[in-house]
Amino acid sequence: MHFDTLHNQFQAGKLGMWLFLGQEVLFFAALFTAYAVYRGNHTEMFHYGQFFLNWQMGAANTIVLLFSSMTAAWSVRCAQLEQRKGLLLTIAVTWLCAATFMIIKYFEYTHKIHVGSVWGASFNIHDFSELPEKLQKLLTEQGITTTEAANAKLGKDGLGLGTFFAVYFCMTGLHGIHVLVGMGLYAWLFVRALKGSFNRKYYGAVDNIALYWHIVDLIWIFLFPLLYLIG
Amino acid sequence: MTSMTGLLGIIGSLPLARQGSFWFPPQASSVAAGTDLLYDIILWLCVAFFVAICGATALFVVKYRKRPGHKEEKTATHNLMMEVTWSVVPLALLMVVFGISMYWYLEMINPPKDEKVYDITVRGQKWVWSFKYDGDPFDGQMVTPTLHVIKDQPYRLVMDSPDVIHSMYLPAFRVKQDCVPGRYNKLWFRPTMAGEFPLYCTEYCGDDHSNMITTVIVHEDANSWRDAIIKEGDLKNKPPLERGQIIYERNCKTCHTVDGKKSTGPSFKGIWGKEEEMSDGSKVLVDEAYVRESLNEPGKRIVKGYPNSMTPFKFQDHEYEGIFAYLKSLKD
Amino acid sequence: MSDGHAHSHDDHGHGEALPGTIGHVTPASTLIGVFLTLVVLTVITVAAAQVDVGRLNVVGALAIATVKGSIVALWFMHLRYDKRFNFFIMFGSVLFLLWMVGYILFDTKMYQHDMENYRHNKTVDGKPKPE
Amino acid sequence: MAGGVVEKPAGAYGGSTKNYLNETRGIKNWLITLDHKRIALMYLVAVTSALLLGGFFAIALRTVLWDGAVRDPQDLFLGLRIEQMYNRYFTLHGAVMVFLFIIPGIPASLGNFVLPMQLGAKDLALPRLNLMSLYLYWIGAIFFVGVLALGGLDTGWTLYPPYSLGRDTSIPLILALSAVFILGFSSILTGLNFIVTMHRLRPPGMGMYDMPLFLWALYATSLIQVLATPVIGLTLGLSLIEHVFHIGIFLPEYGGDPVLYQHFFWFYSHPAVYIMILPAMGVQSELIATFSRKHVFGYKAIGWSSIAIAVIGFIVWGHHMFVAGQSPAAGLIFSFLTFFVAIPSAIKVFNWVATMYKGSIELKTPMLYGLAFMYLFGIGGLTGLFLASIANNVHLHDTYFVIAHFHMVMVGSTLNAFFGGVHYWWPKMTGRMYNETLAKIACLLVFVGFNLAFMPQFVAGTRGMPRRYANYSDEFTIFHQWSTVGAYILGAGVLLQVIYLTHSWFKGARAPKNPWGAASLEWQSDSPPDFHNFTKPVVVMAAYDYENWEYDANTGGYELRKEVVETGRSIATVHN
Repeated sequence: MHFDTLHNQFQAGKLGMWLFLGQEVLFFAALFTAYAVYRGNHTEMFHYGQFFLNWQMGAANTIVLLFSSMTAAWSVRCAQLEQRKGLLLTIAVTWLCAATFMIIKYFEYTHKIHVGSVWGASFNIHDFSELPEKLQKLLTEQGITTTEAANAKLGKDGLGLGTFFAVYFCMTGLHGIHVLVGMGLYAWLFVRALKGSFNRKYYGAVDNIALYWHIVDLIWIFLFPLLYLIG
Repeated sequence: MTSMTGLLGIIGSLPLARQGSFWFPPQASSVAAGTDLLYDIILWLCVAFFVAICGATALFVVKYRKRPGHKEEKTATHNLMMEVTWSVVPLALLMVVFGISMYWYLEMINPPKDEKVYDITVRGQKWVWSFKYDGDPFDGQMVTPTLHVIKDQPYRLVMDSPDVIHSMYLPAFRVKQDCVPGRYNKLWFRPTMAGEFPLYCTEYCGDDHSNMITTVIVHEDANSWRDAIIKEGDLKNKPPLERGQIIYERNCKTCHTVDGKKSTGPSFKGIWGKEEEMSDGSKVLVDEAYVRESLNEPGKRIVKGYPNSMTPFKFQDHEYEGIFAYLKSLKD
Repeated sequence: MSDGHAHSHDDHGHGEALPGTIGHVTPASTLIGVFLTLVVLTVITVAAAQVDVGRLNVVGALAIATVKGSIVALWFMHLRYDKRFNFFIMFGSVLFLLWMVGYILFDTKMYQHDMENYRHNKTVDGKPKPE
Repeated sequence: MAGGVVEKPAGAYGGSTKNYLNETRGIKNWLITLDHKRIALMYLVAVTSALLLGGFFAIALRTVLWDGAVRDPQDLFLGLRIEQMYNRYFTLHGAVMVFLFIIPGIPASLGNFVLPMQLGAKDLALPRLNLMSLYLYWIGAIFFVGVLALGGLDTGWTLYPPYSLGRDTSIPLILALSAVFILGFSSILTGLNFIVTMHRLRPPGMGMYDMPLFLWALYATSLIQVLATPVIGLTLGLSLIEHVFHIGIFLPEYGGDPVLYQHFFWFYSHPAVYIMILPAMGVQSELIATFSRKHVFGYKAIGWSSIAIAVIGFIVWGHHMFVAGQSPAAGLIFSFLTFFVAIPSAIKVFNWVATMYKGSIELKTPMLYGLAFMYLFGIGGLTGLFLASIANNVHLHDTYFVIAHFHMVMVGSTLNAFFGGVHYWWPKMTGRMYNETLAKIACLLVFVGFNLAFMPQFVAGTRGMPRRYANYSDEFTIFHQWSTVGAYILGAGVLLQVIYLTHSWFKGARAPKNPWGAASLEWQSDSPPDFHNFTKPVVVMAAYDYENWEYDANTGGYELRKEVVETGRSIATVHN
């Protein structure tokens, strides 16, 4: 290695990771802007869109990610203190949390696709009775009771929920891809920890992957209220 | 605004435009003189800085060139006063430039409030322009392929596009605005010179982008303006066949031939009443229904072997009638 | 950007670290404490969203999310103990993000009526179309 | 790429026979190398190929534009109408030049080679990442070749929807979008690597203010690369999804807003303009100082103005959209902010001129490019003022004035600096000297051709010649014909360079260690450098301490003064 000290090498890797995280923030910037633009100009779209989202699932996922963030931070601590079992355990728990997150996400996605509440041109409610109950009530109050009428009201002739779901799927989808990448990284980390590659002077990979994992969590901390809560 | 004419002697070989100065096309709108003056101010500012920079460089290259007996001298490596000066002075100059620019830009975007501004609806589509004049002084709508305006009257153009982004550019008026699909864009001007000036599309819009050119005609008075528009725009009082032919010449000719040759789209020769094979393999009879559909939603069913690049058209009933009559006449 | 060429091990803290450890070791109690704080804040966000206070809902939700995000960044991501430059990178990129979001939102709001009128088949001045 | 390096006679010029070029042999060793110098050389070959490909398209375009005749739709060339051909060529010209040549051009080839050596380091901080960047670049390049092979793309390099996304030629489009996405990551990783290296691998005794200004410029460039590039990555990712699934973010028929795309696109692509010019300004600082044998004037002003340009670059993107349907208020604010870019740029130019004052100016080829830069960047930069002032921009937008302006900056300045840099570091990279006479002729051809090609376009543009036109009215013929002649001369100059540089690589005279008397650390290595860069301990000194070096008639180059070698310390008194 061409660094004079391990400390310097560690700091170099860390700086690289931080720059990468800065890059991540701007990678999501366009989507946050798209969200702001469509929400800022079409509040009603988001108001109606929210009926389709299940905030309990979102909240559950938030807790799961927060917990995994803690275990990720803990894995760094374990590496620093050379607690091998603890390291393996925290990495495994982090991975499992990520998997849980994806499973919950899977249920959310399949339900939306089943109902037909998807992106842009494909937005097409299949059946009025499958709409969320609150929304059914609201629409009935306005005299809308059939599938066709609901499509016209919610679809691109009316509120443009297709655009809401485009934003929803793009934001959560890109975030989901990051979670999957994180799972890959933690699987790799587990194997390396199993081989005993890390010690108190050499644990850059544990630290940097944890940093990556925290930013995934951090983005979700914003996505959750923006998409699920404020309508 | 002809400040550069002095240089003309040097570049005498350039054939100057029929009108206008060395740099500019004719100044045919109320903002042209002002923005050209701004251009000249910036130009001379640039010339001054450019001559100073290049002059100093050239002087130093000659004076301090490496030669026997000459050695570099140590001089100061920085000088705060100097650096502040050559940052602040240009900045101040630029703020003046911005001020003038802002003044003329506000002129350009705010139509006069104290007089009647005539609205013209502009539609840019692949690859034709159409200009719609509503009501007064016409009997119903008039649509023309060239833009007609009257000298010294303010106009507001309301623009849209049914397909992709186009941009309307009137060099003689120094104005330009994109036609963006899915929204309105606005542009106003007051022509100050009678005559004919080119009107270009300046946003790339496909194969025939460079052929999407028309003319703006500035009339001296309202009568000649009205007559010209009626002459071009009043199709209702023409026989259907002639109506159809005019519509063909204006809108379809770029992509569809009438002599049987293949172009961007299929030729119209003998197409009426024919069974055409579509890109999805189905067969369709070319009749009133299909022609109407092809005009309104061109991408829906495409004749096999041709690209999906046609723009949607919306016509009035008498215009459809004309189109059908014309296509029928091409049957043999 | 002038952090220079640091050789000093100035950035490891608490006594439980093994000799020669690189970096700051976060105590277990801090990790658990931070996690619980975040959970509490999540509960508050959800609870606050149930009350409709119009625009304030957005502001409140974003404010809490910012607090949560900062907590994650400062403790879980060690920014509190880290090189200041790493903090600047994060801060700078968030600043650019805010500028981008803010400015584009401002602009689209200014021209939105031209899209709305067109979409709802009105004239450019928002009146119903003749014909 | 490795082939044909002739063994150096032992002992000549004080170097050992082993160097980075012949340390190991065979294609495989080059493909898996982590050595920044080899990666830089591979980049150099790749970006030069991209330059020639983009240049080929340029020549083809200029040939079509010799006259403005409207072609008969029946006239086909390779199965396409001339207009269709033209539209594909200008798209590929733009895309190849921007994404494959100018953006990676100076940083990835020259920067990669020089940066670690100017810090006296063995390599970049993250060598594996560096190799990965190169591979990403290659993948992106192959995708572009795929676009070409599949019949090209006619959307313009800006890929504005809805035109770009509504095509039935979707495979080239998908390839192009993916290519830019991948090239973006190549660019991000390079930038990231550079910043880390400059922070962590500076030798003891070298502060930020002792670094050569080329590194400051690369630092500013890297900041933009890291922070702006992801935005275009995601924008094009969204375009891809929009094209395939019609999600309704950009396409108006599904409720989207095409102007939003332009905002996203220019949020990256305006800073990207500074990715293109900043490294060129860095090279310029080195050339002017070295060949004037003067400490650069206003070191801190030049260094910080690079950072200022990078930061201001992020807040002015809207000036590409003055007539696009952006609101007038936004237009005015962006116009106002745009003027501020002029100040740091002007500061640099004034400082370069001041650097030459009372120097000893030697007109070697790199310096000629440096002087050409001063002139072309002068024009390119100053004509930016016309475009920054919004009232004029409305008239000049999307005309040949814009074409001429950005070619003056991107090609005139950046390409010139690239040529200057290649000539300057050529002896170090290859260990050979090029033919000075031919080099000067080529420089003259490039300069004359360039001016002839683009000066008339300013007039044509102001007179109202729109861009991206395959034909035009007669009043513009004369401007286009001058332009076309100029383009041919420029092309001849570039070809001449390729020929004599290739020749010199194999047959050129041996280069001394430091042929120019430059003071930055890379000149303390052998020419070409050892695999580990330096065979002797580096004497750390500030970048412009020229008095540490003296001319040695035996080698034909400069050598470190005896007392500097003995004490291992710079004798210069001036510090930044």
